[in-house]
Amino acid sequence: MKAGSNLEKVFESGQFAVTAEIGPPQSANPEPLTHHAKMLKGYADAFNLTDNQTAVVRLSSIASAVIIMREGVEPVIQMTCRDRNRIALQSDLLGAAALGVKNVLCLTGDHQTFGNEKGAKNVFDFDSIVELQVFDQLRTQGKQVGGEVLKDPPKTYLGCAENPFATPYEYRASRLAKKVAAGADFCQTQAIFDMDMFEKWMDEVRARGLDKKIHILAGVIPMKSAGAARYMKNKVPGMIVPDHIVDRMKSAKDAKGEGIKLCVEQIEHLKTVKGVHGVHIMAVAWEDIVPRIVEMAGLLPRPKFES
Amino acid sequence: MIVAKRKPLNEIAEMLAPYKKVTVIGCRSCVAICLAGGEKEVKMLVSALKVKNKRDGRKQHIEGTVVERQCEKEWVQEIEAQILDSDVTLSMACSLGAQTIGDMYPKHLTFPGLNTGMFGVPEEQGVWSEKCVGCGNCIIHTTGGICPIARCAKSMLNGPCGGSANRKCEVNLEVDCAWAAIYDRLKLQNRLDLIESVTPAKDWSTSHSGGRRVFEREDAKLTPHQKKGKGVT
Amino acid sequence: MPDTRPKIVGFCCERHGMDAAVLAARSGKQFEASVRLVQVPCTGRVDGMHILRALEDGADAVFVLGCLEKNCYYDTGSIEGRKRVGYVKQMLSELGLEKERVEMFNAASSNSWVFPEIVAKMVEVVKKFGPIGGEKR
Amino acid sequence: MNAKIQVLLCKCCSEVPELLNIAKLEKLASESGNVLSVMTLDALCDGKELAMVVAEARIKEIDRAVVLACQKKDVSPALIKAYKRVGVNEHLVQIVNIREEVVLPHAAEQERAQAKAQTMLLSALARSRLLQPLERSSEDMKTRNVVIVGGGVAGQAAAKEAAKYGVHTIILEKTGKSVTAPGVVMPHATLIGGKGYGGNFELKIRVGESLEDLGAASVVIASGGGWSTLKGALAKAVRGAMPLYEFHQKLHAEQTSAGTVVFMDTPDPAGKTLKVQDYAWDETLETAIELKRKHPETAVYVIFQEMRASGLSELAYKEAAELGVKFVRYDRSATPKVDPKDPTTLSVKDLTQGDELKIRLGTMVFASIPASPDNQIIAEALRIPMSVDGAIRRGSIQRGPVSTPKPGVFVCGSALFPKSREVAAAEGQAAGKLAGEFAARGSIEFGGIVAQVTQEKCSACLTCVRTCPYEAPFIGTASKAEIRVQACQGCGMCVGICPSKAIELHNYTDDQIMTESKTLLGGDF
Repeated sequence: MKAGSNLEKVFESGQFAVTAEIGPPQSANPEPLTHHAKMLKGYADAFNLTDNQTAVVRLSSIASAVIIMREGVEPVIQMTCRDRNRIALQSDLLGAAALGVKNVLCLTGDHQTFGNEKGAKNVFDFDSIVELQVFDQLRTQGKQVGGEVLKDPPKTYLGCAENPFATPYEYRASRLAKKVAAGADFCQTQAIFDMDMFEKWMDEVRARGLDKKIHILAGVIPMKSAGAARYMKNKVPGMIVPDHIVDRMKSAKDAKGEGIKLCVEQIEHLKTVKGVHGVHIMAVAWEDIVPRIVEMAGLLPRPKFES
Repeated sequence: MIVAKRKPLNEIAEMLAPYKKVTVIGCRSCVAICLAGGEKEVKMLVSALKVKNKRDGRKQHIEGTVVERQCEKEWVQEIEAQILDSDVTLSMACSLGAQTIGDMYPKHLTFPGLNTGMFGVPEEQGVWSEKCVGCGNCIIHTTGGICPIARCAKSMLNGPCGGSANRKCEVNLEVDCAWAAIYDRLKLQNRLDLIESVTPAKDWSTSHSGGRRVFEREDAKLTPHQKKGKGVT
Repeated sequence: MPDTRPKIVGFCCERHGMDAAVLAARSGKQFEASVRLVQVPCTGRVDGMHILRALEDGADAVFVLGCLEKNCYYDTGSIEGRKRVGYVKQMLSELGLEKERVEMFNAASSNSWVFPEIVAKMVEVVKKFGPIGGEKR
Repeated sequence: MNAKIQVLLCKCCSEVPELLNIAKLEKLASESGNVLSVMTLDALCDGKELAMVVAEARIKEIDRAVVLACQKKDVSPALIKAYKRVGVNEHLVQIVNIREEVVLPHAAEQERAQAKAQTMLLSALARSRLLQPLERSSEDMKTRNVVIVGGGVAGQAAAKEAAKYGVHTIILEKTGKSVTAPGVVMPHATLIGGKGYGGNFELKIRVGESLEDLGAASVVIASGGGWSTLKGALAKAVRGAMPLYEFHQKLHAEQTSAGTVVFMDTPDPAGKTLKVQDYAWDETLETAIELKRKHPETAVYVIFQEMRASGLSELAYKEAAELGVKFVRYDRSATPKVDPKDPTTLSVKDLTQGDELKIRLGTMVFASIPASPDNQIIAEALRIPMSVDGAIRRGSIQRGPVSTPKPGVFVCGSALFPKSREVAAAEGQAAGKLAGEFAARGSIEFGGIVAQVTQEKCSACLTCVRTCPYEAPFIGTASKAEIRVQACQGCGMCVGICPSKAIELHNYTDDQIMTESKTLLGGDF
């Protein structure tokens, strides 16, 4: 065990993992986090706390993690390279570990032009792969990137994200391979709507034997409306939503219901894809729906381990 | 102007080692003026590499040439044959020149011979110092004509930090504190009132932080009708 | 077996540099016949390229000989010469070549022993390092 | 162009054939390309064979020559003159010093000497083929003015000497003091700017309140030292402290006050503002002697860290000691001090005797002369270099001891470093002579081996402009470098440093230099 987190235990026990996302609020009020933690407890193995997602200022992911941990829920904190240099990133990793956070997801981060602080000066001292490499060295050897060796290294389970749908597609499996080499233990994919394309990517991942080296969590997004489908198809870079899905959402009488149904179908399918070790449910601003989807997808009860 | 510095020769030699035919291309603009990649440097580099090859018993054909401005296609085109006739081009221009050649001849290998450093001022013969970082939003009319973004190690906007001692920068005691210089200048100009006003957060979206920048001037651009060759029909 | 001998090129300024060589000869000094002199008006005329090219063309060592720095006919010429030689030394070091193969010297035209010493020093350098890219001679 | 080369082999009074095989050299020469004539001579320097040489040159329509002989200085003037008569350009006559480079130093190694001589011949031929004929031109001087900056001892001596050459001397004296000298003396006049080159300077001067232009063929800097800038802790602490110059004047005018006189090296003994050689020891000793002779009852001390009494001044040191002048040597670690509460007592630890002296001060005189602050302005006006301590810097001794690096600008007296009036006057005379001679020529010659810019290659980087000691390169109206040939001395510094390789030196081009070295390396060693 690298960190002994619940998520790590699920993966190591060979069971199909479930993670979900909780977006920290745009306020100093911890209430929404507590509310979601209470509501989602027992429906997923760990919960992702986004790090100022889309460069919108939100309650910090480490603080959010601590808040949900009080409710007995395991966090995965996201750490982007956009706002912190190597000093801050390493420091925050130590801080998070000290607070009991065991899962860290390394991300480069969305550019600030997408958010609400467009005038910000970005950092990008690292990219996600360097971040993984540095964190891996820090946890295994206790060695900082600058060379200094720390007494008590953090025990952290390291994750990464990968998008099979971003161009150039040929680069995508290589990116995952690099992340594996850099020390990632698990990987969350971008939301999958185009199953054929995802499977093609997985073919390549398997051909390279990467599925044996990293636990892949397939990303899914339940959609509330046809508008959401269209938005993701047209506006979100690096996301592919096939026409048949947009059409299906459009022609549905109960769009929400259809969205849930679609999501469950997708999870059912993903369970059959060799090398997929779990799903990651990104119910953006619709966290309440997660229990229902998990239940409908037959993923309950979630495994429990002696601590 | 753009200030660059030659890469250590061992690094260059190593880069070029696998190739049989090398063309070294200098530039007569900024890098010539900052003594990094003009004709003289090209010739010396070619000769030095040949001496090294002689020592190592390596057979490698190296020749050098210079263009007026390597960052512009028209000038590079003049030596197209020479570029394409070689296995690799070592650009002795700033990275702009190297990338121009690379973009023009994507199959061809173009390697950098220089490390492009900064926008610098030739202070005196052999000394260049950074005075601008190209933030895209100049404020020096409020700072006595001295840029704190480039000349302060912390790019501070509201005066000197607490590490300033003897009017020198804490990061490098050889370097003058930018804000000490700004203070002196404002005092000289009778504009010390400016040091009292709080400069708010800078908008970095005009800098590289806002993404790669492309400047365009519609009135200067050639219309498709004006372009030679591939215009409209 | 002429190729077993050191090959040394000296760029000498036509003021004190050449004069020092001439005076040495006129004073009856003998020195290695391996040295070949190229006259330049001033060592400030010497370009690093000349030195490197001489090494390329077969010289095992190259020296530049100018006026004393405080007494250079062209005022600052031998200072310039020294800087050029220094830059070539740096280039050679960067390439892992022996920087000792290239040297700057200054002489007064009234000094008869300095030139033979320079030649002897350069011969020693070649003896130590051998030819560039060959067996030690 | 097809070179037609004549090769002359001088036996140097048969020194050469003792070692070298002349026949082999002759053969090698005659078998080389472009060589139309090969002649072996007994002794080129005695001139007897010149007629024969040029006769042959005329017949063969020779345009250039390679001469294997001895040092250029010894053979070239007569030879070049002779060749000139048959139309061979002086810059195409190449002298190869076979005697001092081969025959004399390699006397014991016949075989290697022969190989070296042959290689040198081939190399000279290779270079010869690349040489270009060069012409020299001349320009009339617009004026015969010799402008002398400073009307002190040195300046007056300079004017007097220069006037002997029939030139027009003009002394710029910054004060209103009376100056005895031939020519024009302009009181309250200072040099503030200028341009041009030796022979045709255009100076800017300030006379009283007005600015004027003044042409000059040559300039003498005789601006003196910086007596007036005497500063330092001791000078401030002691009332009545004065520079040597002032004391000297007082002594002459019988205005010295009674009491002990202390001559000290510097008012700033712990400082680094002045160098030892800047102390006017000669004049200090002379003044102390004069004082002691006039007022034997006066106690006189000379306090110093290091005394450099040069040459015969050593005798003055002896004489002063005999007259009762006390010499006290101190160390920088224990500098003489004046108690602020009692500024009339100077404490000093005598390094030689080891005891602490307390001297009751009457007058304190400082022997140091800081460089004059005027030097800065003068040096900038004439665009000449200064030494690090602020004095005017002399050029190479080969150009003469009173020459600056700039042709036509001479310097004398304390503008160089502090010195006695006698030495200053002698220097003034020397500078005046050179400046007078220079201006009397009436025209300047230039051209020949000078730099030339290939403007298409020039990046206008200013490197040449900054590097040239003579201000020959400038950025012209085309925004490219140009060479002011009148100022170019042909050193090639700009050529060697130009990052764009846009400058070449006539007949020392890269190609010519590298062809020479390559050919030299191609032969047997």
